[in-house]
Amino acid sequence: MTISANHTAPDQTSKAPTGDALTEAAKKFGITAEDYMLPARHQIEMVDPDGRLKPEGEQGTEPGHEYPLPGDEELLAAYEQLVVGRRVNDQNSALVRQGRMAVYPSSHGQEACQVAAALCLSDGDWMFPTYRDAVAVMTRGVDPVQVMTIFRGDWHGGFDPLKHKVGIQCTPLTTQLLHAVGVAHAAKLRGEDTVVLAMCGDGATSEGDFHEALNFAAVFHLPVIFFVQNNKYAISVPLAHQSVAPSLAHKAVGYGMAGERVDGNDVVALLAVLDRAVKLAREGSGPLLVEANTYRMQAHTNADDDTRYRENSEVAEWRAKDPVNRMRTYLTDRGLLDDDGEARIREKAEAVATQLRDGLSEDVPVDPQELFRHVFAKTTPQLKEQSALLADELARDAASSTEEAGK
Amino acid sequence: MTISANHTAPDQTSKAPTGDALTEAAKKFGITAEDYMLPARHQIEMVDPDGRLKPEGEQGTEPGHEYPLPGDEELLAAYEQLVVGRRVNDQNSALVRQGRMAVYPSSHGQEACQVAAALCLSDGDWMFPTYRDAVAVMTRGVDPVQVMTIFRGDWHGGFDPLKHKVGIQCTPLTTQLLHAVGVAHAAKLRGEDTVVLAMCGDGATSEGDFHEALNFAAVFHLPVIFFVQNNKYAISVPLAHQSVAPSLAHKAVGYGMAGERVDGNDVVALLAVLDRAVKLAREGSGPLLVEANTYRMQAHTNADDDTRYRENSEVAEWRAKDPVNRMRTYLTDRGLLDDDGEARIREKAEAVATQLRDGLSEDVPVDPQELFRHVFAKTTPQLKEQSALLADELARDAASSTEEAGK
Amino acid sequence: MSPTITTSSEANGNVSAATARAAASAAASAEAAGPQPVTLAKALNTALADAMHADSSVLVFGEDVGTLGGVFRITDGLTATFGEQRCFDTPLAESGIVGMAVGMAINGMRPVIEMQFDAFAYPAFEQIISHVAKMHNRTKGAVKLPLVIRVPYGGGIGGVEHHCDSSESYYAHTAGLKVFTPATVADGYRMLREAIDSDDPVVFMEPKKLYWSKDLVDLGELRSAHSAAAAAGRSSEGRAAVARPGTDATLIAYGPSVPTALAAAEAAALEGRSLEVIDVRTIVPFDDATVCESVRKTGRAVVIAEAHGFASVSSEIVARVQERCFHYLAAPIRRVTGFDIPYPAPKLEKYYLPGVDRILDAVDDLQWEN
Amino acid sequence: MSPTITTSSEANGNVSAATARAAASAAASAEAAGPQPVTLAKALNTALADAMHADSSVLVFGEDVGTLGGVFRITDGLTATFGEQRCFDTPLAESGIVGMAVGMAINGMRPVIEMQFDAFAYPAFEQIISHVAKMHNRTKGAVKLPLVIRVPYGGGIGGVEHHCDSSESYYAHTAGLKVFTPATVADGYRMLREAIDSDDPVVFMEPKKLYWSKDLVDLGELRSAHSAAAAAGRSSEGRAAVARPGTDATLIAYGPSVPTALAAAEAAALEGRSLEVIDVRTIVPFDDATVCESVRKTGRAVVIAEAHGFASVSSEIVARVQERCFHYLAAPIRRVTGFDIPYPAPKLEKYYLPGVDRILDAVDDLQWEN
Ligand SMILES: Cc1ncc(C[n+]2csc(CCOP(=O)(O)OP(=O)(O)O)c2C)c(N)n1
Ligand SMILES: Cc1ncc(C[n+]2csc(CCOP(=O)(O)OP(=O)(O)O)c2C)c(N)n1
Ligand SMILES: [Mg+2]
Ligand SMILES: [Mg+2]
Repeated sequence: MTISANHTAPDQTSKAPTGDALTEAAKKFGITAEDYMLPARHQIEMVDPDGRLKPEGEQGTEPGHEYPLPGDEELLAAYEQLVVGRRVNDQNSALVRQGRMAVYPSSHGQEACQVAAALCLSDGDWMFPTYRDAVAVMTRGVDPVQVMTIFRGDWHGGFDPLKHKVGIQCTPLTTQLLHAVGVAHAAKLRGEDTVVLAMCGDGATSEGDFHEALNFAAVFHLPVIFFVQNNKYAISVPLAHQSVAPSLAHKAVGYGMAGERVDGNDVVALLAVLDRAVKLAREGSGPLLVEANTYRMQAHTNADDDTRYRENSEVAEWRAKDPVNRMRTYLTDRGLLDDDGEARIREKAEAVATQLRDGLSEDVPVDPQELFRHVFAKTTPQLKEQSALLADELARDAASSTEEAGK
Repeated sequence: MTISANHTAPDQTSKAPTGDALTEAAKKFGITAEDYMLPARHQIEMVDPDGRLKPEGEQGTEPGHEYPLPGDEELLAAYEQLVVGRRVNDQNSALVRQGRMAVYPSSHGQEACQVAAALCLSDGDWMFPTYRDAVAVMTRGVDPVQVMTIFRGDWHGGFDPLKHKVGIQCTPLTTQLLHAVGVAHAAKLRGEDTVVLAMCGDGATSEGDFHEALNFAAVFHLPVIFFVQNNKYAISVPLAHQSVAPSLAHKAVGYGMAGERVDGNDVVALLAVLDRAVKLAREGSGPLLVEANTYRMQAHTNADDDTRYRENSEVAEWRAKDPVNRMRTYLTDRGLLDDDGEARIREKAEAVATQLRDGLSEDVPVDPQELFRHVFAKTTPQLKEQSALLADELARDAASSTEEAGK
Repeated sequence: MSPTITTSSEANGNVSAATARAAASAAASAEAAGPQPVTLAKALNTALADAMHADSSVLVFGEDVGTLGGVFRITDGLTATFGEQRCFDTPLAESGIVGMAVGMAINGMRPVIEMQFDAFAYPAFEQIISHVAKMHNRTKGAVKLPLVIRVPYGGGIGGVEHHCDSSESYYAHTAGLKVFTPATVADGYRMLREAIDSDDPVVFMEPKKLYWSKDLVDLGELRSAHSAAAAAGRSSEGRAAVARPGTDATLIAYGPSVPTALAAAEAAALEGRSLEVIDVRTIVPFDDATVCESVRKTGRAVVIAEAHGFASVSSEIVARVQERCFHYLAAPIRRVTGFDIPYPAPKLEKYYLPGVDRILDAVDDLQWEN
Repeated sequence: MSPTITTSSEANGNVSAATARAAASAAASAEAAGPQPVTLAKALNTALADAMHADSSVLVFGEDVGTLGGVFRITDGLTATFGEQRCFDTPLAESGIVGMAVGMAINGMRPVIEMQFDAFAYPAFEQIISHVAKMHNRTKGAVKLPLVIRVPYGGGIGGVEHHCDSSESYYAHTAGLKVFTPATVADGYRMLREAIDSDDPVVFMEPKKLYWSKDLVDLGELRSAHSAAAAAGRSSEGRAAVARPGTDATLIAYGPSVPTALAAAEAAALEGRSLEVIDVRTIVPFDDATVCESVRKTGRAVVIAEAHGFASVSSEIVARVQERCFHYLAAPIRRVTGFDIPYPAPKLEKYYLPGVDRILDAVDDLQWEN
């Protein structure tokens, strides 16, 4: 897409503190600032719903928005994770039905986004996920049972964010984007080349913190990739009630950053776009906004009843675009995947499912004193008092039940 | 400016609840959605700093961004208000120095914005101003002394918002934009054709409420004009630390609304742009974002010391662009203004200044019981008790000072 | 049906609205006569519908309140009945919801907005504190703000973090807000109607663990009683209830803690101790008279609330009761509240919540030997 | 100078930072020796500079804190001394400031952020309540959050609305936050250093009307005392001060009310009444021991605070003191607080603020005839 002339105000008096990133980008890619910021005319899409590689001219790429096809190994690894991710989603939903977990916001249908979000990052990078991104967190290497702790109800978070460089799965919408910005800023100040991927949903883009996070990242010129999984619903509320912009990627323009949209059920395109975004960010492009067009195939969580607000036919339409099947066809057609390979991957997925079943059917005893242990690094006399009160209660309970038993 | 093709995602599944405003706009103006949303390449500028009308081709207009010159009468009326506004600003600053007012955030240098913001509205329309927009509020017809109540410190607001259809001058930044959205929404639900002008500064655009207000207005397709006075500073913080977008008007794109930028020291261009925005909004275009490029000529308030953070030379540069002088030259050159006219206008300005001096040098006695009177429409037993406590205190004070006096 | 929207007759003195009494009684006729088992959720839902029938300036909006009917179904059916103009979903932004509601209230509407969960009202804090609470005062009463902010609150439902906060103290501490919280189904109906009728902003705290609790109530009778009271200008704002009479000590509770307090009183009765239970109902304004009358009678008191105790509504109740009833007290007033810790994960919440045993312990502690 | 930025040695166990003791003592040498008249503003400014010298992971940011040095000049000179990387202006968005600080603290920094005025911290409420207060707990201590949120608060400066709120109760009620508020110049220095050293998030409430009050202090001595205490692992967190000893009644105050309480005690002394004044200093954690020791001794107490009284820190103090000292009390504990109204306009604030007369009235009310 070409815009005929420079849109920048002729009389903008102040200079960007970070050098004019837009001018640089425009120079680098030989396009206008607007063309750099606006997403390409069409979303980036490489493998179609039938698993066929699209002709290069139809992939949505254009000058300044060029995305080479990812390598075969990366794609095979991604496929494996897709299969595992799907299995995990469905296993977890089953565990909820069996009462082993309290709640699970499934990413069924969004596994391509989940997998690509994790695979595009290096070890030193950070990820800030939401409640729906358990599969991304696992794909990043966190123990699946630990990831599910929050949904089992033992504790709020089950893994160490510092060890894995993964933020806790965040519920208050878009608040985590600012944490991502802070992590990136700290790394930048120390001269580290960390890239941070910050995730949110379509609905979440309406929150004020979304705005503040994107703007802070842009003004401080930080290597943050804002990755929006546009699954078309925020619980019951369809996208049209969140935004009337041509796309969520268009929001990049308001911050002077680049936006792009990508087929969120096409892991090939996702990897192409996110890999490049990570590379650009690491090289100093500043933040980028990537919108993945996908679909929430199931209800918001098990507690939700999606028949109240959407047609089955809409869901069915998206079933045909399934990210796992699509990739299987593509890899099989390309001769990269055969029955053996498929079997090996399925086995791996089963192993993770078993791990989850086993891990989550254990009834881990909870320690009531944990209530007080972690509130502060240095506790307070008040909490000591309250902890003693509870201990006393429990001791008396125990004593009276021993007494009862002794009768 | 022309963008070669439609940027709208081919696979956007949901429909805008209000019909596709962008498609309609694009059709109406024969341009792309992006060209509708993006501001014109150059800011709209009609009369140059030397008071000369710019040739049409250099006014910044382009297809879909066309602004006819406002009529002579409107311009003369605007000039009168400019002169009054300047006088009011300087009178108030003097009153602050004399201790008659606690604080005054002057709009000296921004009078063109102030005046145009008020003049573009009809009687049934609403305005939501900030602390810096006293001149706009006065221009809308509110009694000058009432407007200054907040700065004199008698009460938080001095006028009746419902009577004047002017929101209280708002301090918490951009919170008032949402009130503007609500007022417009209520009017729309009742089928009224009210347009609402919502004002904020450049710094304020960074707040989350800015984002939420623009998005709500766009999604509910409301006739709100967001009018940003970009005076280049938020207290000490220059624009470059607020945003690295090419302009603040570019932020419109993220909401699917039209943005425009205009020379904020050129009242002719301001009226042209705002008049058209009001017309479009009234006809159902949905919200618009207008950025006025202007400059805060004085310190943030009298409490601020701007020599700590900016060069005198920068201020001097902007002095040459003064909105009042520019308009005087233009009107004089056009033969619309002569010495008599000028004298008459100056007299009027003096009258307002006198009104302010008189009104603000009166020491209006305050009634301590006002503390409790307006907290609720229906008061509480607790407040009655507290009010009685204060009354008792004051009665005892009075008694003891009478006693003292009697001694 | 989708009646023409006019401006509230009460607020800001604009155009008067026709009260659609006929419509309301039509709705009533669909209901079974006489007392029926009704959930709190249903009572709230009915109150909303009745208020919308009665006044076309009453609007309902928030996240998922339209087609879905709210995640707790409190707004169920309102969009179908009143149309998308009267009950609708907003973009996902709580400050936006409250801020827009402020503007609508300024311009003649009576918005009733839903915050989906307690903790998700926090993004709207600035709008609530700096505008909702202050608009009437700063304009010397020129602008009324008849706005109801509904907040499902509290724990005991096995919710994950941020879904179980007891946030009432933040609002109660904010001058300019009224804070209501019903504990019974009938109060749910009556108090929500009164909140909507009020020309002052009301934060209406709904104890979410009681949503599905049922009482035997006659909704038709509640409706008539409300109409009669409203017509006579009567309101029970600021009136606590004696939920259970007793003589030995007073349990002061509100919202989700009222049933727990009643259960404790029941248990204490078995041990021969007669506890009076006060249901505070409206935290702001607070009913000093009813509370103090009880404490003066019993000489002993325990205040119960789920929220963290520190600097809370329960601190306030203790403080005001000791100020007013000091010489009647045989023992210090005790508090049984949530601990001063973030609300715990589901498997641990039972250790956090003030339960019957903890209340009875506190009662035992009231220095009975004196 | 602009030292290399490394990660805090205390927090989150990353790379260790060199403590720049030499630099600190260099700064010290510029100061006059011995006690000098120093403002609270200067003490806070010095504390920030010293902390930044001592630990390169300490960062200062917010609105107008860079070039301008803050609207109250508390950050004056920090950008010049430490460079734009260590002290800088952010875009104008408080939730952004706090949220970014959370991320920086997660990633090894010790951010000290400024909210420009009390009421302008409200947009950050969600970040503060849902993240700052909870991060350590939800990760079972894996993530420490050594973050200081500085909030200039309170009235008495003739400020317009939204510039004079006393917001400490919101923070004090929030489990997981520590809340400090100094009332003297020396405490300003010491407590801010301790807040920055703390691995817990601290809301540091600065009484803005005391910014320009001066005490005779020796900054060099304060610096050395802090270094010695820190090296020995000593901190005065949770320790109230007896600001003035007395025997007849206890005035409990904090922040801006401490000087008022002292003035009241002075006035009472002239009338022959000996009042002890307690400066609470750290609201969370609260020093029950010091406060109760005093009340048990005097048998009478008045709690003083500028904030609205309802459901506030002062309610809490009354509640806990009556719980703990009931049988020592000769009279109910009285509160002298701001009224439950929005903070008034400048010309009316004198009627709102708890002043000496109102405190003395409350003291007179403590049933001395008993
Ligand atoms: C601040 C805030 N408000 C409301 C909620 C309640 N809530 C949880 S998920 C959700 C919808 C989010 O939609 P989206 O961002 O599209 O993500 P998705 O669930 O589709 O992945 C809502 C409203 C919340 N978690 N946080
Ligand atoms: C929410 C909020 N945060 C901070 C402030 C303090 N403050 C008052 S004016 C101002 C700068 C605003 O700049 P801008 O929006 O550009 O408006 P201008 O003053 O230049 O007209 C700041 C930070 C405030 N009023 N509200
Ligand atoms: Mg979604
Ligand atoms: Mg500005």
